[in-house]
Amino acid sequence: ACDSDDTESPVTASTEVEPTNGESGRLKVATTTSLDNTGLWETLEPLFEEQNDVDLDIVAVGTGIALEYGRNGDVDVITVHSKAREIEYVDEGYGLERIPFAYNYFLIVGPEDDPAGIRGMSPEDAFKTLFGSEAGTFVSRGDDSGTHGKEKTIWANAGYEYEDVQSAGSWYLEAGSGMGATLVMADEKQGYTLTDAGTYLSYKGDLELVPIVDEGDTLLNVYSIIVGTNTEMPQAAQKLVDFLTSDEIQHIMGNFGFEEYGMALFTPCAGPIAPCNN
Amino acid sequence: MENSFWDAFVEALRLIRTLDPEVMEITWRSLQLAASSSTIAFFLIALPLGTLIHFNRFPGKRLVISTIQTLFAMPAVAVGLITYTLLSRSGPFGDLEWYLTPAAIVFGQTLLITPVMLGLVISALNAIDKAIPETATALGASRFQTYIICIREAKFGILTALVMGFGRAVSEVGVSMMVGGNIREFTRTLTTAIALETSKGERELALALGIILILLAFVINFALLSLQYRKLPWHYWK
Amino acid sequence: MENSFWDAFVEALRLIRTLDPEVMEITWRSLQLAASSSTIAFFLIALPLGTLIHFNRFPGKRLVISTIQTLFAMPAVAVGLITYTLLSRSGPFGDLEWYLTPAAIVFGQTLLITPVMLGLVISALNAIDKAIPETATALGASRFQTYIICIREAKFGILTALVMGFGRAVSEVGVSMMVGGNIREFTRTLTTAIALETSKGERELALALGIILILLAFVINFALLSLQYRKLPWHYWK
Amino acid sequence: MALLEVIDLQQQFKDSYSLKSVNLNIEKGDVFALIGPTGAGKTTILRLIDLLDQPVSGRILFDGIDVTKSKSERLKARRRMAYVQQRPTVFSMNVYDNVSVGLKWRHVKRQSIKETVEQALHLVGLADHRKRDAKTLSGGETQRVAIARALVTKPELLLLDEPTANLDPISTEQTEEILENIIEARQTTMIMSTHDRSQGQRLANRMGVLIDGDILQVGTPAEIFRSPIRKRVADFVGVGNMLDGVIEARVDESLVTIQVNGNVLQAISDFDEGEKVWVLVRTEDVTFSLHKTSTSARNTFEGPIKRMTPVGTLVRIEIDCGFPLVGVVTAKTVAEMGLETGSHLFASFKATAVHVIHRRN
Amino acid sequence: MALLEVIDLQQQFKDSYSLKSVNLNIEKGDVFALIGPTGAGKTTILRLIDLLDQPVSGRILFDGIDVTKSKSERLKARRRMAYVQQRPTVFSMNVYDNVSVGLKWRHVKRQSIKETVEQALHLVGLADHRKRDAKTLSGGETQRVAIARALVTKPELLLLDEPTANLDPISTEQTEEILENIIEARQTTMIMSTHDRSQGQRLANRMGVLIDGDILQVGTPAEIFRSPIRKRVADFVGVGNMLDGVIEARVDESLVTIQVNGNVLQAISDFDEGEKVWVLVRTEDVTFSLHKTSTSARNTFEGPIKRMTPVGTLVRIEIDCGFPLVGVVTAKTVAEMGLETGSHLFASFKATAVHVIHRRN
Ligand SMILES: Nc1ncnc2c1ncn2[C@@H]1O[C@H](COP(=O)(O)OP(=O)(O)OP(=O)(O)O)[C@@H](O)[C@H]1O
Ligand SMILES: Nc1ncnc2c1ncn2[C@@H]1O[C@H](COP(=O)(O)OP(=O)(O)OP(=O)(O)O)[C@@H](O)[C@H]1O
Ligand SMILES: [Mg+2]
Ligand SMILES: [Mg+2]
Repeated sequence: ACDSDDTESPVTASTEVEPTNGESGRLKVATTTSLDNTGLWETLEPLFEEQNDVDLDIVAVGTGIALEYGRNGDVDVITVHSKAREIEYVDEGYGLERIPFAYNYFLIVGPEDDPAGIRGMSPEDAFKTLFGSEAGTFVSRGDDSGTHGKEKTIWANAGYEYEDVQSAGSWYLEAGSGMGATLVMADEKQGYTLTDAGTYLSYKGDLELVPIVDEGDTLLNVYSIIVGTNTEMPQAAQKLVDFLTSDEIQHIMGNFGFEEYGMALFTPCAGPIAPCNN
Repeated sequence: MENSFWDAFVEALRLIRTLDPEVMEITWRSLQLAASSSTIAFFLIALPLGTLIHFNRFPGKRLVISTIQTLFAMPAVAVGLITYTLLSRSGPFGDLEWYLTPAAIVFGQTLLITPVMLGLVISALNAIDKAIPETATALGASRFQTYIICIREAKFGILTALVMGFGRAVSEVGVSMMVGGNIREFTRTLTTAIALETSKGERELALALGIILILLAFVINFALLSLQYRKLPWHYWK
Repeated sequence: MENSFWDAFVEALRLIRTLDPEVMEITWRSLQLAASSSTIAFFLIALPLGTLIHFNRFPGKRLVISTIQTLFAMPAVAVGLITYTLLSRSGPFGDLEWYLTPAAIVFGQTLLITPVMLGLVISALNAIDKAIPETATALGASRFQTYIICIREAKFGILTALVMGFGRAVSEVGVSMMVGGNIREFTRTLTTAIALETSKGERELALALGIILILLAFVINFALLSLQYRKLPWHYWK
Repeated sequence: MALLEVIDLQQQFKDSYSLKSVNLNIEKGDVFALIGPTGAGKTTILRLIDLLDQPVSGRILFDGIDVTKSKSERLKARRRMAYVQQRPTVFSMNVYDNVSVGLKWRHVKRQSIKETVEQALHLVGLADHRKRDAKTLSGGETQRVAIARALVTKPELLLLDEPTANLDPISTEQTEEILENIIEARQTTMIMSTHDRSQGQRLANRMGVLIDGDILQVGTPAEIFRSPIRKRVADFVGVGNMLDGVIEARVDESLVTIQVNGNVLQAISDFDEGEKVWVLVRTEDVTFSLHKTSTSARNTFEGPIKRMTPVGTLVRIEIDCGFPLVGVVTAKTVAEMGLETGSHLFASFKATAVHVIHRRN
Repeated sequence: MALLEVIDLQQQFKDSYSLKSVNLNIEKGDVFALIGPTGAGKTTILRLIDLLDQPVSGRILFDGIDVTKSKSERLKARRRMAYVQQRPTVFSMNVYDNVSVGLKWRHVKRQSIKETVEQALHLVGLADHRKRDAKTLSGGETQRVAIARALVTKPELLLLDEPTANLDPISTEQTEEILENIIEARQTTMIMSTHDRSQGQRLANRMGVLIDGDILQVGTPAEIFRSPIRKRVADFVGVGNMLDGVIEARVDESLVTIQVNGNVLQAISDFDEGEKVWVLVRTEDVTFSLHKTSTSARNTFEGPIKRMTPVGTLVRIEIDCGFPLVGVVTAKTVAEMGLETGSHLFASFKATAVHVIHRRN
């Protein structure tokens, strides 16, 4: 689908001689919302634009759309957090390479008094308890996002068919909304939800929810960048990859959030560092 | 790529033909909610209030009309925010426990479409011959009776107000999403479902739901319009 | 909680007072985009096409009008989807490279508001005295000249169509978000910014932007309405 | 007590057009005709009486109650009146519904409405158009709908603004007959504006001449037509001859001689010598003959025919006898006497046929 | 060649109202008056001629070109005509703009528009209202705007639908004068519908009587009024006396005697003995006297006055002489002869004053 017009493919043309600044235009990046809502891109964008003569266009969408945009060639680069789908994307030939650059952990948040009593459990046990006791409402993103995908993985690990969970009862609510809205809803319902740390922190001020479960391998959340195979600006795209994985930026990423939330939102992990690579 | 539309259309027909229970349920809910809010907004607010505003002189009338027309530009998200602020647990109407229920959607949609309907009702009444209310008055109609006959004469425009309001209510997503929460089997409407499927990247399904929405609107409008055409000026018939 | 409104209002005033450059830029862009799409939709499509539809008899006229009114219910997300399908790089108009640019927003908004404007233009023309076009014709007006004078006579309704269309364009979020992408300094509009701030949990800021949007609409409408009131029937003046 | 008393009524429009102080007293059973030129304010007065507009100042007492003040009084009063507008508007319903709507508004019973309306439709000859969309009626038919819907409410005061302006002579006659019957049968009080001077004469027992927002004269039709007290009234009612004169001398108690353009007329008047006056002679009081005959008429003049104009079945003849003098004869007479422009004629009229008004009026 | 030729024109409305086959020939310079009762179809014809409606069938040739077919021909033709509608509608602009808009549409130069319009406004006496919002004008003023805006376009064919229906007699006179001047100065061809029979007479050289969608008679005013060829025309133009008679015998070549209700009349006619006829006698042809006088009139009858009705300055007198016979006299005559209901009178009219039409017409 992507190489039908080989002969005049700008990819081959530009990789040979032209310098980056010959690729005048806008480098379009589709990013998952959780990266953008924290304000990370807002910090990085001017830095990149300063270093390179290119307009960086950040489009914040769900992981699903980001991948679709990539497939259709509407964006040059995607930054997402759904390993399985990323690999599939690269395998299908839409992306050059999946390059992880940061990670953090998902959290199960819930009311302070923890009515279901899941504090300190592993994510799988916590979900089992919720399912069995039906003591606490669980609000699911229900939108096939990366976070939702993670939630499904945990349910699977805990030994449930997702369909059974969906029809398990009124304690399981499918919000079909973004992370922020889902958090607000969980707060309103005095229930639990699975959230990425960044969004939770930025909403924390308005919420009564507190982190209940924040440890466990399954909660790992890796963000990676993939350059599309049919981008018209391969050099600029490569620059962005280099930029994100550069020491300077990795450093900035590692400190991002201290000022506002008192803790780092991301752990940089460019290069062959665990846990990004498992 | 053009196939997308065709695929979406086929999918829409499939969903309708198989009477997909989830889609039917969502469609029915959308209809109920939009019908409720447009009924409330039209009959309880826009029609009576618009009539009163049009037929009465009072200081600041111009400003009132301009304000109404300005509120045409009220974004659904903003109405959602306002509704949220009012209805959320900690808000002034929090004890109604409407937030994240269909009631909240009706409330928000009503808020959203009232200015539209009001503005169009006033515009419709403004367009009728000034001699009509006078003739009615001269024939001994009370104020109320005069209003009724003027509304009758302005039928096309008044019905346009209703159709437009219903259309806006059934098609808005900001309010339903924000204050209804798009909860499956409870507050999910066609538009929030479309938004959801879109964000999932399920474009065909989203478009198919959009087509169902349009078909729904078409059925409703045809019912309303059949009223309207019954007495439409002759040249529409020819 | 009621403080939310107050806080938002204070914040809005602060943003305006300090001429916050980002907010100013976004506001200016919103205005430009909505103005472009409503100008295109109104002057190039709705006004001429609506006039032609109203004044001409053709088979299926009723159906056309019903369809237009049905499209009032076209959700912005659906229009966004359609626009996406058309403009995406792999779509039929992909070579225009409009997708994720302001041009795409104008395109989508135009698509969204055209039915609204068309419907209201037809409704406005339908409301004028049937004797008006006849008198014009009898006085030797050509078809086109007759149309012009009828539009003049239907001014209030026609301007309502414009105001309503602009309002809808400036307040919609589905299209701008989907086909503009809410790109900072490029395609971010007031409504996508509101949606973004809302999703970030910055409710006050979101509401403040909403207030700025309404103020913007108010200024625009006042400009348009001053046209309208210049020749409003006398009883509005008294 | 008068059914309607209009006191000092004034109306003013944006660009300062106005109804000057108008006073009127309409007794129960009166049929009052308001005549006056275009733009005089006839419609303005009727609208004020029907309480459709608010006057700038002045009061309207209907049956003794000041109705300019309270809204509920106004509706009550309005329901006892009916107003046939100059340019009647019909609602977008069929003819039957148009005529019945006033009764529905008065909460009259269905059956009774049906009877009344059918009767009215027959009366005005629209029974066959019962189901027609009223908007498609012809000019005259529309006017009849307006009359029918006014009549069905059995008003105590019927206001008619040029009720037959759009009707052909036969319909006019029919309408007048309907009105006459109603006047007789129901003693309905009426105020009609009309520019058909003879219609006023035929139907009204009193008339008012409204010119430029002023009621200049009120009286019986005969008074208005034979003895206008102002030049402007005379102009409007059209006496035919209005001459510029000066009282020359008093002949006896009642008789004076008047100097007109070098000629001397005799007239009944009590003005003093030297007063400047308008001398009015109605055309029909002038008699023509081909030869000088001895008549009792004190004024006889002679001259050639300057102009002949047919007016209906009559011919208007103007001779030049030192001043222009106009009279009418039947077309038959013209033929019999073989009259044509230039024919020399003798014209005579009695001293009592001369009406003299002061020049300052 | 006729300026306007209407061939076999038919119009039908939804509920089967119609204009039956209408044929008309209007020559350049003709002033044609269309008279007929309410709902006869006068407006319908004028609208068709002005090409505002499409006829069901039939053709309209304007200046030799069939204009019912092509749209561009229709506009061209329409711009050479002007149509003053029965209920003129004004645009929501001021009076000046209302009058000038037709010229603007014809792309006339600004300066020239200004002159023409100002002149027209003066002509119709609306110069002072120049800046007024036309919607606030009185009925008569609105009509004058309509006339002015028709005149400024200097039409070759002027269509007037009841042009003076809303005007007072003085304005009517002024308007007629304006029209007369235009007829003289510009030789404008005119078609006017009017129910003012005398207006038709005054202005028109030809007349058509339209009844129930049929043109029953076309002719000079004199022909129409004195010699209607159908009963329905006679009814409409109002001859005054229409008697039910049978030809009794032929007296000589032209003279017959007619039996009417037991009385015998003499008349000029070529109908045969025994034929059933309508006997028409115009009111103004009947002469009354208190005593039997010897006149040349062949018909003399006597009887008491049954009814007296004032009509303008005349009085309509009906006597019962075996059949009702109506005549008119001046109010002065009534006074001089001391007439009142019941007075015994002799009435006479000439055999030539009797118009006879066949009962089947
Ligand atoms: N709303 C208005 N604004 C300004 N002037 C007005 C308004 N209504 C009436 N007039 C003026 O007041 C005067 C009286 O108007 P009115 O309609 O009473 O006249 P009328 O005697 O009924 O005349 P006609 O015989 O032509 O109907 C006219 O000069 C008219 O133009
Ligand atoms: N659109 C219509 N639909 C049905 N009937 C109509 C329509 N227009 C006119 N008619 C009927 O056709 C007949 C002729 O109407 P028209 O207006 O020509 O009469 P007119 O001679 O001008 O009468 P008037 O003197 O009252 O104005 C009337 O009976 C009228 O009701
Ligand atoms: Mg008037
Ligand atoms: Mg007519």
